[in-house]
Amino acid sequence: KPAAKKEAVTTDGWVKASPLAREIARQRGIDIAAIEGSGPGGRVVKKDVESAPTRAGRPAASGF
Amino acid sequence: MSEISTDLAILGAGPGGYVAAIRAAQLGLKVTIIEKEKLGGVCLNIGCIPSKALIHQAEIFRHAREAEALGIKLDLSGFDYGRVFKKSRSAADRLSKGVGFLMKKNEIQVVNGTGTILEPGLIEVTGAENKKTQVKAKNIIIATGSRPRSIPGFDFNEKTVLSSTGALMLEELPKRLVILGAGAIGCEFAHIMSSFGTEVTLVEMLDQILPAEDPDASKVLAADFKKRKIAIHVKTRALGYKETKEGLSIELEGPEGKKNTITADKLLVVTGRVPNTGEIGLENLGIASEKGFIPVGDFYQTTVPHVYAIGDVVSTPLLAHVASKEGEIAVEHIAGHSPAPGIDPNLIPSAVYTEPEIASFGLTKDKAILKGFSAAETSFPYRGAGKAVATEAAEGMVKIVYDTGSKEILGAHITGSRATEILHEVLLAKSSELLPEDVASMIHAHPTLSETVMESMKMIEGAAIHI
Amino acid sequence: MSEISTDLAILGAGPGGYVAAIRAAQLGLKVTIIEKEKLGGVCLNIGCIPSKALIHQAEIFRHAREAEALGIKLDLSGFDYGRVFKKSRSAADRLSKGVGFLMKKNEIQVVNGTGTILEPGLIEVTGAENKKTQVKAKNIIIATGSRPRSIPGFDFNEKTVLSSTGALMLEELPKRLVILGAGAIGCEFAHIMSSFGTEVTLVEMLDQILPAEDPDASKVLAADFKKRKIAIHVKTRALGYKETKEGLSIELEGPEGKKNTITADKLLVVTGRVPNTGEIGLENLGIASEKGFIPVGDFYQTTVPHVYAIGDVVSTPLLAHVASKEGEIAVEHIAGHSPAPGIDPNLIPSAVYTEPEIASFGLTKDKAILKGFSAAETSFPYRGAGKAVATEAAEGMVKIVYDTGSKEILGAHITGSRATEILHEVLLAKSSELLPEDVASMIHAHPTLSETVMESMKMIEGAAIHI
Ligand SMILES: Cc1cc2nc3c(=O)[nH]c(=O)nc-3n(C[C@H](O)[C@H](O)[C@H](O)COP(=O)(O)OP(=O)(O)OC[C@H]3O[C@@H](n4cnc5c(N)ncnc54)[C@H](O)[C@@H]3O)c2cc1C
Ligand SMILES: Cc1cc2nc3c(=O)[nH]c(=O)nc-3n(C[C@H](O)[C@H](O)[C@H](O)COP(=O)(O)OP(=O)(O)OC[C@H]3O[C@@H](n4cnc5c(N)ncnc54)[C@H](O)[C@@H]3O)c2cc1C
Repeated sequence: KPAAKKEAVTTDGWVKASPLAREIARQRGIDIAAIEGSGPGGRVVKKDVESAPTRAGRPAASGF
Repeated sequence: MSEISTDLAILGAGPGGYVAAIRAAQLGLKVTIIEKEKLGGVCLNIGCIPSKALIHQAEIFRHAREAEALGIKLDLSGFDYGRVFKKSRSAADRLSKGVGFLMKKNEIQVVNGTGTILEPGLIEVTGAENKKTQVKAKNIIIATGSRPRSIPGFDFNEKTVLSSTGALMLEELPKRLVILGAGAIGCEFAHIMSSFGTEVTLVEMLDQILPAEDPDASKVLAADFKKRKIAIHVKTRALGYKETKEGLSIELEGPEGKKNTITADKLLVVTGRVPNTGEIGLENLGIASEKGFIPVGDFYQTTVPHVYAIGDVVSTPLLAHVASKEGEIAVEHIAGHSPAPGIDPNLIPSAVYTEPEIASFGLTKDKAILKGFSAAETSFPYRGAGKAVATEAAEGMVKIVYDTGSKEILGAHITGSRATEILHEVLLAKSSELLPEDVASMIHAHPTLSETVMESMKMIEGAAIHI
Repeated sequence: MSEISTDLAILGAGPGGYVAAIRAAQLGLKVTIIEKEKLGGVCLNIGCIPSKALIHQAEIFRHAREAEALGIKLDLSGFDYGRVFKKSRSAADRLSKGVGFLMKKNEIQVVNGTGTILEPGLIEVTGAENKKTQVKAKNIIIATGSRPRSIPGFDFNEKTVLSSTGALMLEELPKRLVILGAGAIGCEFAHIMSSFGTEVTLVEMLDQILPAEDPDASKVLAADFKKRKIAIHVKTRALGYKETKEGLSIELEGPEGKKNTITADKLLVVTGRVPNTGEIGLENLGIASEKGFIPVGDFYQTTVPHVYAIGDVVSTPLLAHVASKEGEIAVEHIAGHSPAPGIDPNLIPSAVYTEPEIASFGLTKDKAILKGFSAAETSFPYRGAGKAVATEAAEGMVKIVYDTGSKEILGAHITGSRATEILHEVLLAKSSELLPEDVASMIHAHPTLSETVMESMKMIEGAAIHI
């Protein structure tokens, strides 16, 4: 899983994120380390990823 | 006329109101709670608790009958439903007293009487012997709950035509009972009464019993009910009834207008509930209810500042745990904390305490597809778990609805023994945004029914073992 | 002499071996499994499953007795323990057949007989009528399990001095039973036998029954056992026994050398188990066992390439769910996947199916402090949950051990009704590194026993309601 590896390298230490948020970020090519978390204890959750800008600079589509 | 000044006055001491009161006391507010009947509200006194106490006794009774297979002979002639009734009352009373104890411990002032809001910040309470108390409150939470809804032509007389309250207060078993409405409450009463030997007929307007639940869950319960000789009429409504010498003669209209008459001793009508919002002074606040419910915002604020409404008076699911959660959110908002707004409806568990139990949250597969998810579901049968076979509880299944792209868990529908408990592991996975593999890879104790949860998640990963 | 060539040969078809076989078939390996007795191993045939079937019947029996409070009269004279026994055998047989079905479905070849490893990659199986089969395998998993350990002076004769197997095979109840060893198995037999009316004495060398469990959990169970007239002797060992006219005369030595003689009809010795590693050809591989256990690496590899060992032959906890998990890890390693290495011992649940049930994982507070955590614990009583009161199951508590700094969950110890199921929600929180607030803020269905889990987590947050 290259995205997970990259994230471990690009951030110093552990990014707090829910597994679902990680998976969605991986699928959409979003760097989860760059997202501010709104979940318990500052954890990145799904809705944070969905409102984050994608690589192209647009917010990711929310919903499906 | 006595006067009280307080930070927060709560109208109604059900699971909405009394939980809100305790949470508010924890956060340092001075709290007054007003209750016209018993502490604990519908839930503790004439709802969740006595019904579950009856169900527990029904299970004991059923187990006693199962013991006949071991060579034990039963003499049922002395069976006294009155004792079952008494046990249910003593559970309710014990818990209602417990709420009283919690009120004392948290230094919450209890005012007995009927409250009416006169203006924002002011409630008048009329107690015994018409004693009046004025409660001045910086904040008010309305938590007056709901009452049984009667349907035209079937007014409750609580002798032959019963509400849930009348059914809970029966001290003798009817020989024949017709139940109108096969929601959670109707099905639970069918389970209770038929366990003790009453002939039960269950009538439902919609096309399945437990219309809110997954069709497969409904089917399993219906099959079990039929085995137990509970008659089920779906797509059927009751037109009216007559009292005759043989009992109540109830006229039903089934699919394609087919008519049918059933004779019974009592009729239980559990087709819905009405919020208690008519006589509490909403008009003095200028709040207009919508179909009886009080409109609220994300933190259960009404349109009037410092007035909140929670629980059955609000148009969220009429469940005790929803009322309690709403109470906590409202109070935290009042206390200036920043609670998460509202409740995600997909995170509200629903539980039906029949045998098999049925527990669920979130979306069914069909609803998920309608919402645009690329949804799929897995179904793992209880018989795949050693514990289910060893405890003669092999009927049932765990269904998980998920998105095939992200693997997000969208819903769970568990039918079977202890379903109402084992659901919580799945709900935690959902509420904390875990993925199926997080549950699938966790070691589950053997032999437990929770293994069915693990296996259903492994199915999503293509790695289920016992199927 | 027939010959078989296969990718993977598994020696022993217990929950370690047969689960490994299915997982391997899923991953595309050609699998052969060798079993000298019944598919399912100890667990399905003479362990977890028949014992839980007996426990279920004991519960039915106890419920029948509780039904006397409802006016039902019981005639126990026809009670036939033989029927209880038969039900336990039919559950075991049904599940063992189920494993056979799963083997077929997954195209796993089953060879009946006793296997001996001749050299790496080669197993000789001796079947009925001394029929030999040679199995050539690219990989071997040893999963030969364990058997009851006897203690000096108490050799099993399975007539008066019983192993767990002998106790499970009883077709009649003893009047008086002494049990040596109050671990999970000993306590479960005490629960079963005393439920049906046997006079039980439980003898334990260490200072509490269930020595591996939290002291408070042990205390609650001990109190319940005493109420039920089960005699408990802790810090006591059995010195020897004599067969007399009155039965077995068993000499015990208690604290400070105090001697005591007890007379019983049967003696059950459940003080431990020995791995089956003596006669399987380990010497042909050059593997030296340690105290009977096979040393393994992170993926359950032995020192010999392509030979793995899992389950009770390895010195991890002797539990079925551990055996299965180890099987999955070993197989995924063989198939070239990269499973997470080993099993975190703090994520292994333990379950005791007594009444109350006891379920736990991870550290007790004392052990956590010894490990250097700044550990604290909360204890929420079952009587704080409406469901516990309504179902006459108010004894028990949920204890959560956590680190006061990070709030990491370090362990959970649940004592009470359905504890073995509701533990899994907490275990999921632990295994997915969730925090107490994640569980505390989740809505739990009312009324359930799982609410005690929520409340215990709210206690950590200073927000518990019903206490
Ligand atoms: C038979 C039955 C079984 C049920 N089983 C379950 C179940 O298993 N699980 C579940 O989640 N839900 C169950 N419910 C629903 C549950 O009881 C309600 O959702 C819950 O009680 C709502 O809580 P509440 O605090 O909003 O209101 P209530 O519990 O209705 O409490 C409102 C309180 O306000 C008081 N009150 C009203 N007006 C005034 C006034 N003007 N002045 C002073 N006091 C006033 C009332 O006397 C009452 O005590 C069941 C309901 C029934 C009828
Ligand atoms: C009374 C009792 C109750 C228990 N209850 C529980 C419980 O509730 N939960 C729990 O987790 N654990 C429980 N256990 C423990 C559990 O049964 C074991 O941990 C589990 O069975 C170990 O699995 P295994 O696959 O390693 O070995 P086993 O189940 O012991 O299976 C090994 C198999 O290998 C076969 N075999 C051995 N040697 C050879 C050979 N040379 N050739 C061919 N076949 C061979 C044996 O016949 C056997 O079938 C209980 C045990 C007992 C005795």
